[in-house]
Amino acid sequence: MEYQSVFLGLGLALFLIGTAGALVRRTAIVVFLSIEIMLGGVNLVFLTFARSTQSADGAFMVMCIMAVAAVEAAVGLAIFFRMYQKTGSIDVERFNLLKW
Amino acid sequence: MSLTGVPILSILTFLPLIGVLVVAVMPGSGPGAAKRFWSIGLAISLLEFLVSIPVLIAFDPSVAGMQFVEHKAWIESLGISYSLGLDGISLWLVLLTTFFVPLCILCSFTYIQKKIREYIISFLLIETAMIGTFLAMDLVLFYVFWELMLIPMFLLIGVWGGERRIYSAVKFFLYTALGSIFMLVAIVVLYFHNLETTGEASFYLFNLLELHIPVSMQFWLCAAFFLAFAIKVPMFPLHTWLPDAHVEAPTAGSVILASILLKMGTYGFIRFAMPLFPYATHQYIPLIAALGVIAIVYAALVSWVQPDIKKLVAYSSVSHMGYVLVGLFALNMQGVEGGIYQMLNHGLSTGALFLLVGMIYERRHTRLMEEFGGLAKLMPVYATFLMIATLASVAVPGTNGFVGEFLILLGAYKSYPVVAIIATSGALFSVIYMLWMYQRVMFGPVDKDKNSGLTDLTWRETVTMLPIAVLIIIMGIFPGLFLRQMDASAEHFLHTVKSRYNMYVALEEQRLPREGQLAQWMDFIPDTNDLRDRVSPTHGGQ
Amino acid sequence: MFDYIWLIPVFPLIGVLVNGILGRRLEETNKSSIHWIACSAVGLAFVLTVVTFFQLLALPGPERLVEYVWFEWIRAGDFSVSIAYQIDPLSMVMCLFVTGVGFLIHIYSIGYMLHSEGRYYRYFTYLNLFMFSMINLVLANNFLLMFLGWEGVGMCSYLLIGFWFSNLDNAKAGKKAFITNRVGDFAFLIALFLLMISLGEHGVWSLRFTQVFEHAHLMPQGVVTAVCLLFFIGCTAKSAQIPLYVWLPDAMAGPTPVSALIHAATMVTSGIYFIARSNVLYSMSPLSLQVVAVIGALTAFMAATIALTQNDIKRVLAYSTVSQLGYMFLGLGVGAFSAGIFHVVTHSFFKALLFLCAGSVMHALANEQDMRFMGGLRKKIPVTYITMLLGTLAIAGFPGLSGFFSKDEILWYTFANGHPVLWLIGVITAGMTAFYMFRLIFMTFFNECRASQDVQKHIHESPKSMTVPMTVLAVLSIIGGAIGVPAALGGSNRIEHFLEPVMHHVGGHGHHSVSTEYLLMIISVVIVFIGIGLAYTMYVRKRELPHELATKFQWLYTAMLNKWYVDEIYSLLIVRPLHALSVFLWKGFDVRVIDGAVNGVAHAVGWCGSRLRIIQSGYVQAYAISFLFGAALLVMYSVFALV
Amino acid sequence: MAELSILTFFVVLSVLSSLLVVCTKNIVHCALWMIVSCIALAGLFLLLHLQFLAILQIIVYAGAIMMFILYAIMMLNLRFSSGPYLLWNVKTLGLVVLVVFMVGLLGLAELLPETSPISGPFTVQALEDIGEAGILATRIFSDYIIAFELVSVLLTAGVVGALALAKKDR
Repeated sequence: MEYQSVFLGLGLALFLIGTAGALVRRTAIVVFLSIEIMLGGVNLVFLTFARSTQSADGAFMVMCIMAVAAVEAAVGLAIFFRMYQKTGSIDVERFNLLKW
Repeated sequence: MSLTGVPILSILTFLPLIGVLVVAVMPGSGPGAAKRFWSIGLAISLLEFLVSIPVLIAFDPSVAGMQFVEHKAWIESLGISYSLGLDGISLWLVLLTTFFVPLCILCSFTYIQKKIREYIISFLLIETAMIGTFLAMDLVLFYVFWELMLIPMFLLIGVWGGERRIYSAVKFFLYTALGSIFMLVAIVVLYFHNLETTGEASFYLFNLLELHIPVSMQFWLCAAFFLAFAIKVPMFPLHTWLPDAHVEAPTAGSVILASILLKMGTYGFIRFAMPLFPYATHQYIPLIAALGVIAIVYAALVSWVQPDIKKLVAYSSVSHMGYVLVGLFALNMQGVEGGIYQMLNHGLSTGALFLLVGMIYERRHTRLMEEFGGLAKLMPVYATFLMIATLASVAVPGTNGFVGEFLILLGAYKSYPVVAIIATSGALFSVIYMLWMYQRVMFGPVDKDKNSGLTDLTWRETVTMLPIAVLIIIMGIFPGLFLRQMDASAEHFLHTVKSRYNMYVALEEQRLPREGQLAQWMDFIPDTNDLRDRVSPTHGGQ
Repeated sequence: MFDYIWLIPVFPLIGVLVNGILGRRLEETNKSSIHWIACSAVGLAFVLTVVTFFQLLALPGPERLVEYVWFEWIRAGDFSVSIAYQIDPLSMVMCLFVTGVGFLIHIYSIGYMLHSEGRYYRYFTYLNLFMFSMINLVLANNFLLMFLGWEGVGMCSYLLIGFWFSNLDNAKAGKKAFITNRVGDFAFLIALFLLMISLGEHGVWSLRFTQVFEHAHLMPQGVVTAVCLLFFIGCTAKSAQIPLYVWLPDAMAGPTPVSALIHAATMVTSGIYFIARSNVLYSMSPLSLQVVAVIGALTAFMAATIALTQNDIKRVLAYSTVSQLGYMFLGLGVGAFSAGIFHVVTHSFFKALLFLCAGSVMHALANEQDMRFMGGLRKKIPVTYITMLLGTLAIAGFPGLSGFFSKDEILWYTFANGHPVLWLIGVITAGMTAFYMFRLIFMTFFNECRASQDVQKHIHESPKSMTVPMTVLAVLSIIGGAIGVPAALGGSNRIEHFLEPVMHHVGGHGHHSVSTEYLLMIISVVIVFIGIGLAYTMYVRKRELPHELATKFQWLYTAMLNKWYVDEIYSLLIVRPLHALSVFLWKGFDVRVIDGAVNGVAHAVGWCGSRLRIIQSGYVQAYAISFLFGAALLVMYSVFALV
Repeated sequence: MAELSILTFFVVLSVLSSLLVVCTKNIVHCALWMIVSCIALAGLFLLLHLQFLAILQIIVYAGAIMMFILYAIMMLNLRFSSGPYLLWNVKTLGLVVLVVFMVGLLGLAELLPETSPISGPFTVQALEDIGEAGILATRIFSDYIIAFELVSVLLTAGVVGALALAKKDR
């Protein structure tokens, strides 16, 4: 398939950008958005391969990922909500209850 | 009396477990609840004891092998079987267990005030585990019971213990678990070796006994087993969990620990380690005998200077168990029978001592000798029982202790005279510390005000002590009643070890024709020669 | 014919059981039944022994050996030992006087202990238990059963010394006795095992006396010597010889009848009995006999020196016991086994008598034991005085009394078998014995009474139950020598002939003429009289003399008074270092090294954890980074794996 | 040529908007840029001839999820993300590791052997004839039925969970 490497490279770039955001940003919602970007990159790679290998699996996987992303958004936002209620902030660096 | 068709050993093992269920679902509140728990617990343990009596009657002393055998597949795909068996060696240990548990429950009536239901459950659970350990003939089953035993004991120390109970309980647990882990690894290695050579998956002891284990492998496997058992015995220098555990454990816990649990170590040596690895056992004899004899003298000396009675008794346990090791590893009839006999003696005399210490602890809430003095005047019955236990502990002829120690020393003299001479001095040191203790506690004027109000034993306590005292004397004068039951099995044990050892010696001589001698210690550190073992004959038996 | 002999030990055992179990109740309801039970138990044993004795006498000499196997005791593998008894002249002689004297002392105890503090039933239980053990000791047909008795008497001695345990000193004395005995038993056990193993090599797996002695010649000389010497160490503990005699003087803390029975008449002589019993072994090893003789003579001498200065009436007697036991060992050591046994018998009569009299004196003086607070009792307690004087004469070797014959026999054999130096020591000791014994008599019964007024008012003669046994023993002390009058004095030395089948003879005394024997006898008698005279001078006529001597030889006197500081030396050399070692082993090694290592492992793990837990910062992103790090590692790994 | 320019446009848009999502301080702007990024991605899906999924991308992502997030931002009244980073040095390390990871992935991609195309239902012919929605539909209700049902269960669970979490305490 033509331009396959462009698509793959873009997927990788999106994944990288998303990861960097998820690692760096402190606001939970932005971290969440960054993760969505990562998922987007992955989706793109899946679809590219689905096309090039003529397999429907990739497409189905993307659908699943979308569904999971939706669930994630719902649950995640609910969690942020609770966090905000409890602490007045959704700064991920404030939440270190897992610390020894 | 015939017990054919009755799975008596399973009944014996799991009857307390049924008791656990009964106790667990009993209503636990209301005014008479504590009393109800105690009586049910006592009833179950007594029932267990009654069940064990037919075993003794039906036991055929002329049979060397296992009796009442139950052998069923358990986890077939892995070759794990549910196999129980009883022979002359385990017979008395099982009876000792069923004999002591009711006494332990009886002696706790007033001592234990909290969580009575859980206490009884722990006790019945540990009884199942102990009996199971003595009866299991499958390595995995044995291991399961062996580990199962740890948990209730851990709870007994950790929940109902003294001030430093957590430290002691954890120490006990970690020490023992450390050894067991090595044993588990060794069991698995043994299993795979068996699988490799015979193509059969089995953990059954008697299948594994047929196995030929290369000498270098044997060395390490034996070390792993020995470590597990040596910690349990406990053998010098792995004994330091014992004083702590004993001091902190509640009376009945100490009794169980000293009387039964320590025997598991020596029992493990007889049942598993020595027959499975005869060649390595022979290589280890100098080490074990030396450590055993060091334990005898060392622990005796240390217990002499203890201020705490319970600690003194605990260290004396170490000393006595040293005798057992010295006896077993003499590998002759006198040593082995003496060792087994000494296991029973130690159970009785040390158990009695712990019970007695617990009785004054209950009255005075201290165990320091300096807090006592002149108790013989206030508590004559107590003094009598303590004297009997003391005499048994110092092996005065006419008590059971003498028979055991004499046979052990006799066996030891036949095998390693120097060790035996040093071991004999244990008889001297034991007098020093035991009489020292007795004098400080029982004799002299009653000079502490707190002691002046002490009362003598109640009927319940007398009932607890009386059977032990009677047994001490009976075992001292009529040891034949007990020894005859184990003759055939002990002989069989010796025969197994010796014949298999000779087989290995023959193979080793083939293997090392140049030197024309047996492999030495250095030879056991695996190297490239290891490969030679792997091609050596893989048949078992002759 | 002898099928009933198991009853001899069983009678006292029944006494033990009845009194031990029911005694507490009996003491409240019917106190006198306790001593009836105890005394009749021993009395029956005595009667039975007499019957057995006469049955044995009826047998011709060579057949006087009967073994009776009661039941099997311990068996393991090819080793087996039974509870079995042996009737032969030696065991019969021992058993006769053990039960006889024991019976008398049981009766004496009634009067002595009835109103004493301490549990009455416990006393008689222990005493019966002692009789049981002692009978087992002398009647046993094998070493192990003998050892049961041997340890049993030691245990009873422990219990009885500490009978008045409210005083801690008594309890300590009992403990000391037991521990010292165990030191001996340690050697004894080693000897026993050595004997068994070395005989076992020749296929003789037995501890029966007859078997062992029959096959003793199979053992190499060195082993026999080792066995004998080790056994002898055991005997020195039991029979209070150098170096293990220290417990006996302290053992006087027990009730006086106990001192009489256990620490004078019976138990302490079991060492002599044992060597006499094993004379076959000892005869095979001249070296060990030599050691026995030398130790015996030294002990006799040293104990006598200590006895010279002691002020406690029972201690004087105790040291005199040690000294007399030394004589017996001397006798054994020079090969005169029957002479040793003869002295055991006569000694048991007069020494028991002396102790009983001492007890009677104490009874009269409200338990006063210090002779400096006695005196002038001659008139006040005449029976005690007369009997005690007779006993003293007997022990001093006054011609014609029992002690004279037995002691002289030993001294004669010592000289005759070629030990003139030992003989000399023996004779000097005899003189000292006469001196200190009469010192005792003079300090106690002569001069003015030095007791306090309160005590003086209550001085009274002892009850019948005490005086009768004393009288009987006094008579026996006088005529007891008759069983061993030597041929030189026109006797037939019956005991020696009676014991002949058991005894193995060493050396001979053929080359000495009868006149030498007379001469030696006269010498010793003269020395004895010198001793008595000296005592009379120093303690009746010129009573300032002892004090002058004491100041003049200050160091000697102090050393003797303090028993040559042996206890202190032992404490310094053995007890304290051992204690220090134990404390070190406990605190320094057990707690610090072993437990330190164990806890050290735990701490090391804990420390690692405390360092590693920094990684667990709790920040989600930090976890994400470490996750990424792991993923990166995996990827790198696969890259390099593919390259 | 037109295709290439469209492709370039979407690629640039996608990268740019993603970068802005990650970098912008204003959270509302972040969310808005995210919508742009989603739309750009949908455009790329279209270029792959996957219309159904492109639509789905816009509806689910740009429509549902992003609206949801915007509502959340509004409800929480968030504006700017908060001050300097606590973990900046750890995060720098994280970025370095990330780069290494990516380089490694690229290397891995280079090293992996060429996979020959598998012939499956997603042929160009089929896409033109039935359309990928049709293909997926038949697959979902045959091969992937269990997975599909599981996803629906997951969705339900997510809804219930979100409700439970967001509910006020008593």
